[in-house]
Amino acid sequence: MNIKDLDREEYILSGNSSCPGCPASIGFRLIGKAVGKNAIIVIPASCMTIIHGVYPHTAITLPTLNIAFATSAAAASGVSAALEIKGKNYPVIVYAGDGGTADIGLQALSGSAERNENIIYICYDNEAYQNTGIQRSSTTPYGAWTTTTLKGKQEKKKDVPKIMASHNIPYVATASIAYPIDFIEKVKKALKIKGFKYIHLHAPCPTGWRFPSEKTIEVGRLAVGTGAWILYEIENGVLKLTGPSKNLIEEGARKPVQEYLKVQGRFQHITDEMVKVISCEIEERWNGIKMVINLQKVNGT
Amino acid sequence: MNIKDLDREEYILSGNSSCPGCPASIGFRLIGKAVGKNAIIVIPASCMTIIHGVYPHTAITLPTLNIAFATSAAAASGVSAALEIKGKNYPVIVYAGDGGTADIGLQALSGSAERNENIIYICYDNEAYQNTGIQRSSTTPYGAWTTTTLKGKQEKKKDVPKIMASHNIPYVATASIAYPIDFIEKVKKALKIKGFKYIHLHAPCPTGWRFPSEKTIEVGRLAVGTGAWILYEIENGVLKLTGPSKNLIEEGARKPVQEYLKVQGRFQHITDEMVKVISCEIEERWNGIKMVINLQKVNGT
Amino acid sequence: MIYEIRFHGRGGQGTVTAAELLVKAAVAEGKWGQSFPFFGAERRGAPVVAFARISEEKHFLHSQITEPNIIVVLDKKIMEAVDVTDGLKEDGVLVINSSGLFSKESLRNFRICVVDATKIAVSLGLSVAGWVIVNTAMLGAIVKAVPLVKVESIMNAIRNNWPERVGEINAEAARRAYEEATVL
Amino acid sequence: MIYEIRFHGRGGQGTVTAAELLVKAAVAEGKWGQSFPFFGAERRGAPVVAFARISEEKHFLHSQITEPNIIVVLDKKIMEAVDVTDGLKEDGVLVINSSGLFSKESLRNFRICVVDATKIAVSLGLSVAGWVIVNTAMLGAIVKAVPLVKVESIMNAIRNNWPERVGEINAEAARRAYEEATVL
Amino acid sequence: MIQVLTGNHSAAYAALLSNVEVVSAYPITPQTQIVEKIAEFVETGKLKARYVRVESEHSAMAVCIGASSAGARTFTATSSQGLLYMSEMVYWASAARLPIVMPVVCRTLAPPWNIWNEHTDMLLVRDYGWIQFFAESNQEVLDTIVQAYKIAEDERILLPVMVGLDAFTLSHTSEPVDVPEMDLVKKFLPPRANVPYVLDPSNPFTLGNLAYPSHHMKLKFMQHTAMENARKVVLEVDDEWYKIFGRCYSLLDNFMCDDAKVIILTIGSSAGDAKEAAKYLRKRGIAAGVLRVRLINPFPAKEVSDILSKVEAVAVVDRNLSPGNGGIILEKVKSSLYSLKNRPFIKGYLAGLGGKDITVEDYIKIFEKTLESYRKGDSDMEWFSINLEATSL
Amino acid sequence: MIQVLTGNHSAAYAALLSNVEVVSAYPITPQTQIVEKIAEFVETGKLKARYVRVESEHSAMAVCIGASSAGARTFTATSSQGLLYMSEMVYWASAARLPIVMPVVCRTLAPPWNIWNEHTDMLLVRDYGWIQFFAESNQEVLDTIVQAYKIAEDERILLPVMVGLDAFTLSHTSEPVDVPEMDLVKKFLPPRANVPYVLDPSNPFTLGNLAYPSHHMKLKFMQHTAMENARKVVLEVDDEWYKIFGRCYSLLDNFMCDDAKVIILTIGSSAGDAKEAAKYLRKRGIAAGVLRVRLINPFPAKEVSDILSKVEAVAVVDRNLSPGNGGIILEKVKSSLYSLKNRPFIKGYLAGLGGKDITVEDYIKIFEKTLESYRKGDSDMEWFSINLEATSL
Amino acid sequence: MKKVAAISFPSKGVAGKTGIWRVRKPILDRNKCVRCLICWIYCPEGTILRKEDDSVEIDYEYCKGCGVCSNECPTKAITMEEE
Amino acid sequence: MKKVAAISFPSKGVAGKTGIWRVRKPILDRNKCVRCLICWIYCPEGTILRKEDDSVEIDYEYCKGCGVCSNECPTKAITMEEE
Ligand SMILES: Cc1ncc(C[n+]2csc(CCOP(=O)(O)OP(=O)(O)O)c2C)c(N)n1
Ligand SMILES: Cc1ncc(C[n+]2csc(CCOP(=O)(O)OP(=O)(O)O)c2C)c(N)n1
Ligand code: SF4
Ligand code: SF4
Ligand code: SF4
Ligand code: SF4
Repeated sequence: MNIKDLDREEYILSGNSSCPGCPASIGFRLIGKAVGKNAIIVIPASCMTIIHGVYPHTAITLPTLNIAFATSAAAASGVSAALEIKGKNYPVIVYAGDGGTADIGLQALSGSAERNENIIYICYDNEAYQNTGIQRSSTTPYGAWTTTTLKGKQEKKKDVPKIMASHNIPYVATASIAYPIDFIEKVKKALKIKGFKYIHLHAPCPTGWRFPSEKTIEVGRLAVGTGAWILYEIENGVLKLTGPSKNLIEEGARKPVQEYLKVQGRFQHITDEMVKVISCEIEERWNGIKMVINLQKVNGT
Repeated sequence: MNIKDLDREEYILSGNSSCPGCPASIGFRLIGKAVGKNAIIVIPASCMTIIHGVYPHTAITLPTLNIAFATSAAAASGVSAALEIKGKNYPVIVYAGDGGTADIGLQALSGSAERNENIIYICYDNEAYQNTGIQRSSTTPYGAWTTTTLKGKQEKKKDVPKIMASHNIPYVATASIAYPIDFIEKVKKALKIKGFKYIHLHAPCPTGWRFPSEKTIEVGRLAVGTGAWILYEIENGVLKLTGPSKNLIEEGARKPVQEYLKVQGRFQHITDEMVKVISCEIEERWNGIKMVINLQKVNGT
Repeated sequence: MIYEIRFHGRGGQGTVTAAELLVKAAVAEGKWGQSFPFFGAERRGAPVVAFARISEEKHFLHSQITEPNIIVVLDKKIMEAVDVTDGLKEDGVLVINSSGLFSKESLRNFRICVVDATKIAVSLGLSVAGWVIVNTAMLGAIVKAVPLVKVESIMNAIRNNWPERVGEINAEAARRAYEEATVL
Repeated sequence: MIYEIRFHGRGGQGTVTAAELLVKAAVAEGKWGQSFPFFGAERRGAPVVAFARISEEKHFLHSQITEPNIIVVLDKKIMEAVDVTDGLKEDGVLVINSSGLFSKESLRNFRICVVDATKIAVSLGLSVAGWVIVNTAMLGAIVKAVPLVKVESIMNAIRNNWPERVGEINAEAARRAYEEATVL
Repeated sequence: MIQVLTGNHSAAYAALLSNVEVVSAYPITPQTQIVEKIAEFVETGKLKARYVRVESEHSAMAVCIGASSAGARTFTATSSQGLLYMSEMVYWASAARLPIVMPVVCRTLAPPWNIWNEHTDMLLVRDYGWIQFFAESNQEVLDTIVQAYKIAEDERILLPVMVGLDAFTLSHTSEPVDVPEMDLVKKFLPPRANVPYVLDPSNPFTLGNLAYPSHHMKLKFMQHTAMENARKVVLEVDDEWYKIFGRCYSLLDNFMCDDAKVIILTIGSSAGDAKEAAKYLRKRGIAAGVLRVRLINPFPAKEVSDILSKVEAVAVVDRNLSPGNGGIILEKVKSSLYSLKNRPFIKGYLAGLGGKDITVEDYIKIFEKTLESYRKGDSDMEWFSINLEATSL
Repeated sequence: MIQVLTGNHSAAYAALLSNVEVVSAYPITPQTQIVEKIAEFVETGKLKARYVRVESEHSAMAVCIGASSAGARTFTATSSQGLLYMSEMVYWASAARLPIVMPVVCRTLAPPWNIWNEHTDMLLVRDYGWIQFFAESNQEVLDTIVQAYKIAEDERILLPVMVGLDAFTLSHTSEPVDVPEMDLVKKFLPPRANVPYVLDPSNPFTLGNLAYPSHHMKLKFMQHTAMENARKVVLEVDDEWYKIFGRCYSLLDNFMCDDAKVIILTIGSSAGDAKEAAKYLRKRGIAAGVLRVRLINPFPAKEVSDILSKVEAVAVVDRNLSPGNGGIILEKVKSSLYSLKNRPFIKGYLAGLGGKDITVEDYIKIFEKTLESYRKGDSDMEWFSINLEATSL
Repeated sequence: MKKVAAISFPSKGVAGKTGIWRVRKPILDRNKCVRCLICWIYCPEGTILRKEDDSVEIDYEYCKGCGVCSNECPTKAITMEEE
Repeated sequence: MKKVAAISFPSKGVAGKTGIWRVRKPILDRNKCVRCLICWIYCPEGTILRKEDDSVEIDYEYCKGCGVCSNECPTKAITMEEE
């Protein structure tokens, strides 16, 4: 797929309330380009709630249900159930933040996944509760400043895609707003699979991560390039690296994580020791991936 | 460890309200023998709520907090936080059913795990909501009859230990009431580790699974012997098979799953096809385990 | 008049079903009826209580039954643990599953109807997982002791509740108990 | 008398802080004060509004401010999008950050105080990430236009809000603006 | 056809008769049999519906909201803890104006755990914008649930409806219920029209995004007005039901109130026992009556006021508690009658909490006590049938 | 020391001054600054507490319940959706008799989303057995939270306490607050005693297992009695506070009511604007007064009744809605006054929903309208300051 | 400690003398018993009483007759008999 | 469809003319532009207008001036200038 092939239509209109350089907007634009107009969107409380504007107007051109913070996967299950019983065949797509996914929405998410509801759940991960002003979420990475972790978060980032993969759903993928084609291809693949699809979209947020608004994509690219964020998909249990991550299995291929950290104000205060912890964490995560990939090779999948 | 070494004291007194042959009681008795009297217990809505009796009496001799269905891990976090701030050093132990763990309690559980709260969470898995009369839970296995899945559950059993392992907590283990020493050793190990410990205890329930009350242990043994339930522990990320499961890596070593299924009324209706699905599921789960173990060997852990 | 009945059985014996079948029989005869369990955790083997109210006319009652007219004991063993006559009206009737003519000092004041429901059930092969199922037989005995409804209505209610042979055998149990029950 | 002030700025300019500092200065002088933002999502660059009330005596008001006595415009660009004079009292004052003597047809009716806060801020090196920080300078201009509090109180409030050099420079910005502001 | 059904099965049959399309519920004693029965209907193909077996009540209501927003007729049921656990979504359903129907099997809230009857759970959500009925019998449970869909989906209403039934005394009590013919019900209740909106790409819009104060207040006004309409629409629907099925219920169940001197006002199945008490007192020459409130929300303030204005003494029996304040229905009744010229004497009783039984004898005592207090002018609320000293703790 | 603080920071300082030991909260606009500030206190070592950063409000309250059961002084804070999401545990905390304190920053409930001020959230949980205060100023927020611990932990009470403050109009409004000295506060509020119980292996017992009806009802009675005690204990504690800090609040804030002919009764910060309106009317010769209810639960029925019995007309201004019924405070006031011989004329107003501002001019109109309606005898509730036709939807 | 909430204290027989629940009764043959304590560790009720010398006895007052002990006894020392 | 709830319809400029938010303004140098559409795909606002011929234009009415387009343009065809 090539940029030029992409849909010219916009599904989130300009002049909306996102911050300049907002990754959530980018993510949503890309979803639109992958899905087109025949889909139903479900959005829990999050930056998206604000972004699409104030009643009686909306920036989103797809039918959209705003719903309570904890419930997006459940509400989407309901929409999907209704469509099924009515014989309608539109994809139902959740677009939720990391808080609404990994924290307060996790239970509904896990339940829907276990029931293998026919929905696509996309989490845009800006690594904190940005809408309420940058509080720690469980996907905030170790060491990051937020307004509730002034000295940096003490715990590691919750690995939601891994948790979702442990649910044995047909499709799990990670993506980054810095790699639009990779992301769009994943959404398009998800559209073709019946059952529960989970895509975790890395979404560097200038406001919350404290970097200049023009660097949104750059920071996203650095996350992938340093291996701090890994692009992969798991289709029916088989893991595949995608995009640039394919070539980063060996540590040497990856940029030093400092390059990623230093552009972000939220990591300004961190010590060398903390950087070491972060590097180790990255190393470990890659080891896990490597393990799985090698084994798959052995097993011929 | 040997049976004879075990604590003679009882921490759940006889004449309580459990069904004859109840695995939840067995599990709790064993915890008592592992922990002794210096611990605080947290129990959400479940069979245990009923088992320990009606106010103003209780069958449990340890200090115990009954708490709402969805909250055991959170309430235990609270108890643990209070103990810490007061400088007290007792283990806090959750004893929850599978519904209170894998379904309505999952979010609080996941949150506590991510914060790495210093508690031991033990889920006794009787594979349905038994207390309300045998409704499907997410850990009900594929094919099993419950009052809400009359033709057998269509989805697979949610793999909670795997999900918890994906949380990168210091200790995750599975256990079975049929293997008391194995279970007690795991609880004792958990007592020595700081942070979040999760133990998933397989608990065949005569009332819900429809087998005669004397077969509780036998059914538990069959689950392990057929490989339908696997005993292992994951300490700091390293997986180890334990007890009889150590010798069941190869399919040939395992009994045919039918032996496990046929003693249970809840599987009475299942077809050969469904048996095949179940066998495959078991096979797959073992393959996963095998993969990890082999890799650990390669990596020398 | 409203007849109030209390059933004593043990978890797994179909005590609640017995109460419900009695009501179904009554309703089929155009009467009014109501049955309900005492709800706690019903454990296999543990004492269980259920209730029924039968009357000619519809009434509005929904409160508990504390002073029944009839008490039915499906399992004599219960009487070791529970005072089954508690609250029984002075002119009340006790219907007891017992082999041999049952009489106990403390029950002197009440009319007693005895039936060997266990024997009947066993002879009809009515047992499940070690339990002899006596609930349907007891229904026959009840209507022998007090003609709340016709035994045929009981039998029909039973037949409507279980398919084919199971229904038939249970109906037969009720019939036999109706015949064999002895009112002391 | 209760002075009601509305601040117009853009997200990232410290508009809300300006309102709060004005109140702190007033309170330090033993006056009563109150400040609050209009709360929506505050986006970088987007128009932002904040309010302050200053009075000699304590009062009980908590309602919004719709007819302010003073309007402060931190960024002239806002005026392209927002009618900043909306609700301004007839004898009200407009304090505008502008280079050159600012006058616009529609503002004719009001007293206008102009200060080149941007120039002052720039000259003092008050800028963060592409933004010139004019909020403290504007405070000096306000008290020039209307002597709500002494400029020294403003300067102290600023110093208490930021440590050391940052506080000093900002206080200096207020002082200079106080001097340079022109009431038309 | 007359069947002997529990209250729970009556509710399940009502869902079947209403041809609900999406059901989502979570088990809780004593509601469980409702969902079990519906699971059976769905699995045996009797009911063409998706049954979504959620992991919690919060999700159950969220599924209903999602499904209802996409046009399906939806059903759920819960009780006590479950009702509070979903309460955020309970409020949501009404403000989103979705015609969801939910029986609530009223049970005492924990702690301590208690599974028996109390009305506090349902009354705690009385201000959430749901139309609330409370049934006296299993027949009424069934009839009311089917009526509820017709009411909820009425263009003048578009609000969710809750139907309360007592734990065990109805939910687990078997009694004769006339189950209507499906064909007749279909005539009474056609499939849900596309109201109030249906999420569909053919007409894209966004539901529920941020609204500024004036708009929000206007929406609240409309919701309030729709709720007020309920008092009328409920009667119309009840009338229609009566014409087809020969049974009707109105807003209030007026049992010998018209010439009564003393009235017990209460809700739920226990009102029947109060009626028996009234019959007994009438025989002894005391003009007793019972006013059972069936539509508990919106509270039929005027209708209650009209009836009570004619009596001397009223006993309000509350099976619920607002700690520190007293009975919730009592508060509603008193405030409803505030502007009456001639107000009756009102005395409140807290009774039956935690599932304590209230017997006919108890009601007789309440009638008598009320008359006596009326004579003495002692209107203090009383805790009834609880021996506060004897019950050791 | 006089500081200029927002309502949120006042709440955070109160937690600091109270030396809370376990804090657990989840962010929500407009409460967020409370928890952010407390996080800062904890991370900088100013406050020796464990701050448990939970994944939801339901868990926040569960953590508080666990910690409080194990003897710690606990604190949380929430708003709107968060309050409903935790509501099962809100009820639990009171029935478990735990002295937890929670400020609630009152915000309009969704849908549609709305972050502005409305009191419905807090009033929806009024019957959950919490003592509820509602503050008019940031000073009162701070003072009341510290007082709240003293009240909650009193042996005669042992109940949790909620302190309401208005979204934005207090939470985000900076105003002068006299922050008391820590040493003085320590004298006023000693560390929590081992009440009502402490989970500990030295004395093993089980909390909250199933209880039969009689026991349950007795427990409810005790909870009710403790709530009733609050009316007295609140005054005692307030007195003690006054002796040390020179400020006091009582149950009601009586603003020129004693000789008033017409009174506005309301709650929250907006009462101040009503006071300004009353001052204005007094100047024009109209004997206006404002009665602000500070202790909203248990409702001070008698105290309100005593004051209102002496006036001619009362306007109750509700910034909340029970759809189909009207204002919740109105209902409480009317029912409180039911047995008065001479009842004042009462008219209810629904105002300020969804965060709509209520101005001094509005209150002046309300006073005037009320007097006019009184003359006409028109007591129908009114929707105020909403142009129902003009606001298009 | 103020008793204001539901605080329960440990006690045997919270469900009564549960021996009455039995349909079948475990009978121990002391001669066959090898004191392995398997019945003791598995008994859900704690009604296999372990003596000082690791011999066992059955507490019939509370034994519910589930049969687990009998089923698990490796020497078949416990048999279930109809009550 | 009855409008009883908050139903909103798609519209541009829900937050007004967001062009006013800009501090810096992206200026496109047509000569350097190679029509790779990278700016178009990354622009968070959709304010890089893609023409039929895949040339681009900037919609200043709504462009918030974030600078992403400029930062990502491989040929440096877009530069940010102070407003
Ligand atoms: C039950 C509940 N609790 C809290 C909130 C407040 N809230 C709204 S959005 C939000 C943060 C969302 O964070 P995330 O999901 O990460 O999305 P983001 O804002 O970062 O886009 C919070 C805490 C709420 N709306 N509902
Ligand atoms: C919020 C809430 N929903 C539902 C219930 C009802 N409930 C109590 S126990 C239970 C089932 C428990 O199942 P599980 O956790 O598997 O434990 P088990 O009963 O099998 O031991 C349910 C549904 C409840 N107490 N609270
Ligand atoms: S805070 Fe971050 S994610 Fe939220 S609108 Fe702003 S840039 Fe986008
Ligand atoms: S249902 Fe199963 S787990 Fe529950 S008490 Fe009975 S045997 Fe034990
Ligand atoms: S029969 Fe069951 S309860 Fe009785 S002693 Fe044996 S194992 Fe224990
Ligand atoms: S500056 Fe930002 S908003 Fe403007 S066109 Fe470039 S990418 Fe789009």
